[in-house]
Amino acid sequence: MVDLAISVGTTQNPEAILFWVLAPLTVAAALGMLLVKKAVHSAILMASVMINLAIFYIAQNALFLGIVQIVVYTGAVMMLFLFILMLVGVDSSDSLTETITGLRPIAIVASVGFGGLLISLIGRATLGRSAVGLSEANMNGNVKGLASLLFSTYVWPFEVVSALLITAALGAMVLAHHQRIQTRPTQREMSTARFRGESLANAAGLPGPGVYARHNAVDVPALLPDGTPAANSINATLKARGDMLTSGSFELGKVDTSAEEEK
Amino acid sequence: MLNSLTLLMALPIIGSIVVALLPKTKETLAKQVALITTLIVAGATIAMAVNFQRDNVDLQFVEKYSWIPTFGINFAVGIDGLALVLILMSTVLAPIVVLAGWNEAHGGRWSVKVFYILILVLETMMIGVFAATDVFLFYVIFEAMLIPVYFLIGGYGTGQRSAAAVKFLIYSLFGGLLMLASIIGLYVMSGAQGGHTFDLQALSQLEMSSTTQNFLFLGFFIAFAIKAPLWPLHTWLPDAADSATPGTSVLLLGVLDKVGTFGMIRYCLTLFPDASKTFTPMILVLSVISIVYGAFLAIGQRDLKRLIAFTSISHFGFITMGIFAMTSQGQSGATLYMFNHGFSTAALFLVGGWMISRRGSSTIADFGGLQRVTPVMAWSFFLAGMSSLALPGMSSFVSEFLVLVGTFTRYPVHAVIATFGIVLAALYILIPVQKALHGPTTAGNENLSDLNLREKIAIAPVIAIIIALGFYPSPLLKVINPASAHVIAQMGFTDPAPTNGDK
Amino acid sequence: MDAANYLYLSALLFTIGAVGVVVRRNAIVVFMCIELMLNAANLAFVTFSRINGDLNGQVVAFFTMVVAACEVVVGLAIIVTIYRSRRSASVDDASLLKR
Amino acid sequence: MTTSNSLVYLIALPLLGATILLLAGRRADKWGHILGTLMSASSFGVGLYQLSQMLGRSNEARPVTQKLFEWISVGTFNVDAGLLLDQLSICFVLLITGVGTLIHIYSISYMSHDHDRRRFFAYLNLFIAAMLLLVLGNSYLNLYVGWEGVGLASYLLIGFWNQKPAYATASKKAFVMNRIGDMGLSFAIMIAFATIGTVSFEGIKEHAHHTSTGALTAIGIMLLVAATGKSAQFPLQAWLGDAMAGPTPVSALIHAATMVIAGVYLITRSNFIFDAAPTAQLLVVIVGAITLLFGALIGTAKDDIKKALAASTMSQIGYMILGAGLGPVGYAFAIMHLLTHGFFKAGMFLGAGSVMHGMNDEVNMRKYGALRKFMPITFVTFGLGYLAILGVPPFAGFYSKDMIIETAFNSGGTKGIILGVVTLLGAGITAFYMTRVMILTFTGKSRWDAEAHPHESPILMWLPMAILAVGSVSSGFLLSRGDALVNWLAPLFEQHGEHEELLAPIVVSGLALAMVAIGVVVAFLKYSRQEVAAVAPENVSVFTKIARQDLMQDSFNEAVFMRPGQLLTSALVKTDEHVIDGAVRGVAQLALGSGSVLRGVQSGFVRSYAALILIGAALLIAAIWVVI
Repeated sequence: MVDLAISVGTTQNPEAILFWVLAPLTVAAALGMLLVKKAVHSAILMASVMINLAIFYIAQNALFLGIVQIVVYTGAVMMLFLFILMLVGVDSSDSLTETITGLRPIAIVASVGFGGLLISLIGRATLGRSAVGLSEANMNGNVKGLASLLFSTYVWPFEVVSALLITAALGAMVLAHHQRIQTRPTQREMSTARFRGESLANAAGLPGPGVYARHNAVDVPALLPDGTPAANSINATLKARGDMLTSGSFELGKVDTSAEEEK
Repeated sequence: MLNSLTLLMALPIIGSIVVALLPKTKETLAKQVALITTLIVAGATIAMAVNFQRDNVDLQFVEKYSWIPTFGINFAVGIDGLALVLILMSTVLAPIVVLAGWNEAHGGRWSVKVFYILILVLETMMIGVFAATDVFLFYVIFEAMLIPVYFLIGGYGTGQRSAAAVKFLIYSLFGGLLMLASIIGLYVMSGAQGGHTFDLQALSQLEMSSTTQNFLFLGFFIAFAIKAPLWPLHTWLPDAADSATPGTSVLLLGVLDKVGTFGMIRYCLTLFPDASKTFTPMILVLSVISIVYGAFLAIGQRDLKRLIAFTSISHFGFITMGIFAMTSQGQSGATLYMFNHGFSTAALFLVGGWMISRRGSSTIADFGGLQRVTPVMAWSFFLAGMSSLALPGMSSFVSEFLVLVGTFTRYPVHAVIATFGIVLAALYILIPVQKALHGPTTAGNENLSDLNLREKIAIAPVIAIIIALGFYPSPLLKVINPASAHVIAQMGFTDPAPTNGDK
Repeated sequence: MDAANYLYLSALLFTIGAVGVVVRRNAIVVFMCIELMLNAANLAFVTFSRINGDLNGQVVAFFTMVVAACEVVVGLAIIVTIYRSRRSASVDDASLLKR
Repeated sequence: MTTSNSLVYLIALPLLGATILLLAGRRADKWGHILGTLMSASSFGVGLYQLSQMLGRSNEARPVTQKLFEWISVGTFNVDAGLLLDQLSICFVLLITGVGTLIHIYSISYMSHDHDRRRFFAYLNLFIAAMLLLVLGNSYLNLYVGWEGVGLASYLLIGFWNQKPAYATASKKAFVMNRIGDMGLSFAIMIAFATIGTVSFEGIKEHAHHTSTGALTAIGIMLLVAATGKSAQFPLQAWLGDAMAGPTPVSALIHAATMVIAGVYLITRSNFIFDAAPTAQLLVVIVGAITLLFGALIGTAKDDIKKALAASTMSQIGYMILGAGLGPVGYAFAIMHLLTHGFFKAGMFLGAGSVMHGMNDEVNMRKYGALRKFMPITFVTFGLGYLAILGVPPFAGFYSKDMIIETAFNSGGTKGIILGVVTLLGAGITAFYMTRVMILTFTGKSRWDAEAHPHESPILMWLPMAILAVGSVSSGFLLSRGDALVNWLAPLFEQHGEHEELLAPIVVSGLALAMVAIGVVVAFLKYSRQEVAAVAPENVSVFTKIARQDLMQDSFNEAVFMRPGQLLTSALVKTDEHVIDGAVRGVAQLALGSGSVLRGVQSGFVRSYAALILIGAALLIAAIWVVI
C-alpha cells in the first residue's frame, strides 16, 4: 500500500511538493478544457484533471476513491465521453464566439465573484478544532472502513443508488434506441428517386472527393469544370464537422507553379 | 337554535345544499328555499340574542373542536356583545337582501340557483368570521369570504364586472397576505412563550417587544384598513359597488366591510394594545381624511351607486375614528355605527337599485321628479338618505354623535374637523334627492312603477329598524357597552373626566 | 501545507466548471464541465473527510461518483437522441424551453 | 320640580297625526286635514291644561319634568329622553300650538285646491311635534333632535312644491345652511360634555359656576352659531328669503312665528351659560344688531310681499337676539317681543297669503294696489299687525320693542349708546318698509294684471287672521301689565343689580315714535304721493340694487364657499381617479410591466438559465459572506 499521506493537519513536505506540482497542472488542464476549440482535446484535458484528482484522493488517505476515480471516471466515464464524441462528434469543433449577447461578460463577472467570494469564505472559515486525519478511521484499511459504513449505515442509500444505476442504464438504452418508422429504402427505390427528382444534375451520382483537384484526400472537394469546388463531393459528416478544406490552393488555375519552375 | 353557533353556521350551508340539489329550472323554488333558510337563521340569531347575558363580558356560546392538532388549530367560536351585534345585523340583512333582490340573479353568467348558493355560503362565513375565536379560523374565513363575493360580483354584476371583481379580489388578498404574515408571526411568538397556539385569548397574553408588536399590528391593520376601507386604500370599493348587484353591494358594504372595523377592535386592539396606541395618531388622521374626503367625493359623483359607495367611505371614517378614540363613547358609538350603517346603506342600495333597474340607468341626472311618479320609492330613498346624513331620530345619529362626543373628549381637533362632515353629508344626500326625486318629472321617468308589495315588505323592516333604534337604541347599547368597556379597560384607558374647562 | 489548500483548489475547479457550463456550446463539453464540478465537490468531500477523521465524507463522494455515472449515461443518451433528430449537439439550438 | 306623565301627549298627538297621514297615503285625502288640525288643537288643549296646572303651583314647583326612557347611555354619557316644561317653555308651547292650530285652520281653506293637501298637513303636524320637542327637551341633545326635526319639516315644507326646481333648490339651501348652524350646536354639546360632563340643562346650570369662563364662552359662541343658522341671523341668514318658496301658511308658521325664533329660545334657555360668558354675550348682541339692520335694509328694496315680510322677520329676530344678548334684563323682553311678533307677523303673513289667494298667487306688490276696498278684513287685520310692528301704542309691538330699545340704551357705556342708536334706526327703517308694503298693497291705484279678480278670503282664512289681529293688538298690553311676563319668567333667570338708566322710558318711547314717524312720512312721500311703477324701475341707485340682491349675501356665499367647494370637489374627484386609483393601477401595471421585462430572461437557452443559476449562487455566497 502506497502511503502518500503522511500526517494529519499540516501536510509535510512530500505531500506539499506533490500538491504544488500537481495543483497548477490540474488548474491549467481545467482551464484548457474550457478554452480549447475541439471537444476531443477538452476530453483529453478532462481526463488528465481526473487523474490528478485521483492522485489527490490517494494523497488524502482515500485510496479506494482514488482507484475508483481512475477506474470509473477516467476509465469508464471518460471513455464513454470519447465514444460519444466519435459517434456524434460532427459538431465537435466548438467556435468560441459567443452567440447570446452579453452572456460571456456576465458569466465571467459572476464566476469571478462566485469564485472569489467562495475562496475568501474558505479563507475566513475556521474549524474551531484541529484537523483529525484519517489514520484512526483507516486503521483496518480504507476499503474495509468504507465497506463497513456502506453496508451498515448507508445500506439503504446504497441499494437505492444501485436501483438508480440500473434504471439509468435501461433509460439510456431506451433513449438511444432508434426505432425505424419507415422501411429502409432499397437501392432500387433510391435510384428511382434520383431519376424522378426535379433535376437530373446528380443522376449519375455525386462527384467523389478530390476529383480534378490537386489533392485526393477525402476532405478535399472535387472541382467542377469551371474550377470551383463542389461542396457536395464531401461526406456530409466531414462537412458538418467543418473538416472540409476550402483552401484555394487546390483549385485549378491557382496552382502554385513555383515548384515546377524549380524543376 | 339551541344556542349553538356551529349549528347557526351550518344552517345556511344546509340550505345551500338543498338549493344545489334542486333542478336548474325551478328558479322560484330556489329563491324560496334561500329566503326561508335566511329567515330561519335570522330567527335563530334573534333567539340567541335573547339568551345572551348582556352584562357578562366573557365570550358566550363558546364551542371548541380540534381541527388541525399538529399546529394547535381549533375550530373555536364564541361571541361577545360586539360580535353578537354584528352577527345579528348580518343575519337580519340576509333575508332582506334575498327578498329585495328577487330578480337580481337573472342575466348573470351562471344560473339563478348558483346565485343563492353563493349567498347562503356567504352567510355562513359572515357568521363564522365574527364568531371565530381562533385566529387561524378567522383568517381562513376572512379569505374564503372573498370567493363567493368574487363570483357574485364577477358573475352577476353589471358593467365592468370582471375587472371590478378582480380588483376587489387582489386588493383584499394583498391585505390578507400581510395579515397571514402577522398571524404566522404571532404563532411563532406563542411557540417561544409556552406552546404554539392560535387561540385569541392566549395570544393576547403574549409579551412582545414594541418593534415586533408594531410590525405585527401593521400586518393586521392594513388588511382591515383595506377591508374597511380607509383612505387611501379605498379605491376598490366604488368600482366593486358600481359593478355589483344591489344585494351584493349590501352584503359587501354592509357586512363584509364591517369585518375590517370589527377586526380592528377584536384583533388590533386586543392583540396589540401598545402598538395600537403608537399608531393611533396616524389612524385618526386617516379616519378624518376618510370622513371629509369620502364626503367630497360623494358630492362629486354623477353615478348613484358610486355616490353611495363614497358615503360609506365617509361613514367608515367615523367608525374607525370612534374605535381609536379609546373612549367608551367612541367605542360603543363605533360598534353601534357598524350596525346602523349596515341598515342605512342597505336601504340606500336597495332603493337605489330599484330606481336604477326601473330606469335602466344609474346616472343621477337621468332621474327627475320621482316623488310625483313613485311616491313610496321616493320616500324610501329619502328616509334612507336622512339616515345616511344622520338626522336625529334616525339610528345613525345616535352612533355618529357618540363617536363625535367620544372623540372630542380626547381628540377635540379631530372631532371638530369630522363634524364638518355632517354639513357635507347634507350636501351629498340632498343633491341626489333634489336631482332624482324633486323637480319636474323628466322624460323617461313618467311611467316608472312604484314599489310592489314584495319590495315594500323588504324595505319596511329596514326603515322600521332605522327609526326605532334612532329613538330607542338602549337594547343594543346595553349589549355593546360591556364589550366596549371591556376593550377600553384592557387597553388601560379610562374615559377623560370632565375638565371644567381647565385645559 | 494546510489541508485547506485542497479546498481552495476545489473551489477553483468548481468555478472553472461553472464557467464552462455557461460559456461552452457543445453539449458534450458542457457535460464534461458538469463532471468537473462534481469532481471538485468530491475533492472537497474527501478533504473534509480527512479533516474530520471520518469516512462518511468519502462515502458521500462515492455516491456522488455513482450518481455522476448515471447522469453521464442518461445525459449522453439524450445528446445522442437530440443529435439524431437535429444533427447538432449545440445547446443553443435546443431553445425549445421557451416555446 | 314636579313630575308629570302627560307632557308627552303634547308631542305625541301631532306626531301621531303626522304618522297616520303619511302612512295612510291617498286613503286619508278626504279627512287628513281635519285630523291634522284636530291633533294640533288637542295639543294646544294639553298645553292650556298644563298652563292651568302650572298657575296653580308656587314658583319653585312650576317646572314639570317627565322622563320617558333612557335614550343614550354610554359610560358617563347619559341622556334620557326627558321633557321639561317650565315657565319659559310653556310660552313657546302655547305659541306653537296656538298659532299652529290657527294656521292649520287657515290652511284647510288655503290649500283646498292642492291635491297634496293631506301631505301638507302631515308635514305641518310633523313640524309641530318637532318644534315642541325642541322647546320641551330637557337636555341639549333632546333639543338637538327637535332642532334638526324642525329643519327637516322646514325642508319638506319649503320644498312642498318642489316640482319647481327653484323651490327644490331653496329647500336644499335652507337645510344645508341650517346644518352649518346645527354643527355649532354639536360643538356646543361636545364641549359641554368634555368640560362639564353632562348635557342636560339642569346639570350644566348646576356646574356652570365652577366651570372656566373660556369653556363657557366656547359653548356660548357655538350656541350662537346654532342660533344664527336656525334664526336666519347674520352670517347664516341667506336661506330665509328663498324659504318663502313654501306655501304661505308655512312662511307664517315656520318662518315667522315659530321655527326661526328657536335661536332666541336657545339663547334664553342657555342664560346660565351666557351670563357667565360676557364675550359670547357681546357677540350675541353684535349679531343681533347687525341682523336687525341687515334685514331692515333688505326689506326696503323687496317688491315680493313675502320676501319683504321675511326680511322684516329677520330684522325683528335681530331685535330678539339683541335683547337676549343683553343679559337677565333682556331675556324677558326678548321673549315678550318673540310672542308679540308671533302674533303680528303670523297675522301679516296670513294676510299676505290672503292677498295672494285673491290675486292668483301674485306676490309682486307693484302689481297690487287699492286692495283695501276689495279685501276689507284682510286690510284691517294686516293694518293692525302693521301698527303692532311699528310699535305704535298701545299695540303689541310698542310694549315689546320699546322695552328692547330701552334695555339697549341702558346696557351701559358706549355699547349702550351704539345699540340704542342701532335699534332706533332699525325701528325707523322698519316703519319705512312696512308703510311701503301697506301703501303698495292696499292703497293707491290698482296695478293688477288683467286676469286678477281680487276678493275677500273665506271665513276659514280670515278667522285665524282676525284672532291673530286681536293678539297683535292686545298681547303686548296683557303681557306687560304689571310686568306679568317678566315676573313669570323671573325664577328662571339669575337677577343682577339694576343698571343705571341712561334714558327714561318715556324718552325712549318718544325717540322711537319719532323715528317711526319719520319712516312713515318718508315712505308716504315716496310711494303715496308719486305713481308707483308696475314694473320695478331699473335706474335706481347702487344701494337699492344691492339691497334688492339681499345685500349680496348670495353672491358672497357663492364666491367664497360654493365655487371653491365645487372646485375642490372636482379636483378631489380627479385626484381620486388619477392619483390614488392611479397608484393602484400603477402597481398593477408595474407587475405586468416587470413581468414582461423579466420574461426576456426566460430566453429558452439552457446556458442563460445556467448563467442565472451561477449569478444566484454568487449572490447566495455573497449573502453568507455578509452574514458570517
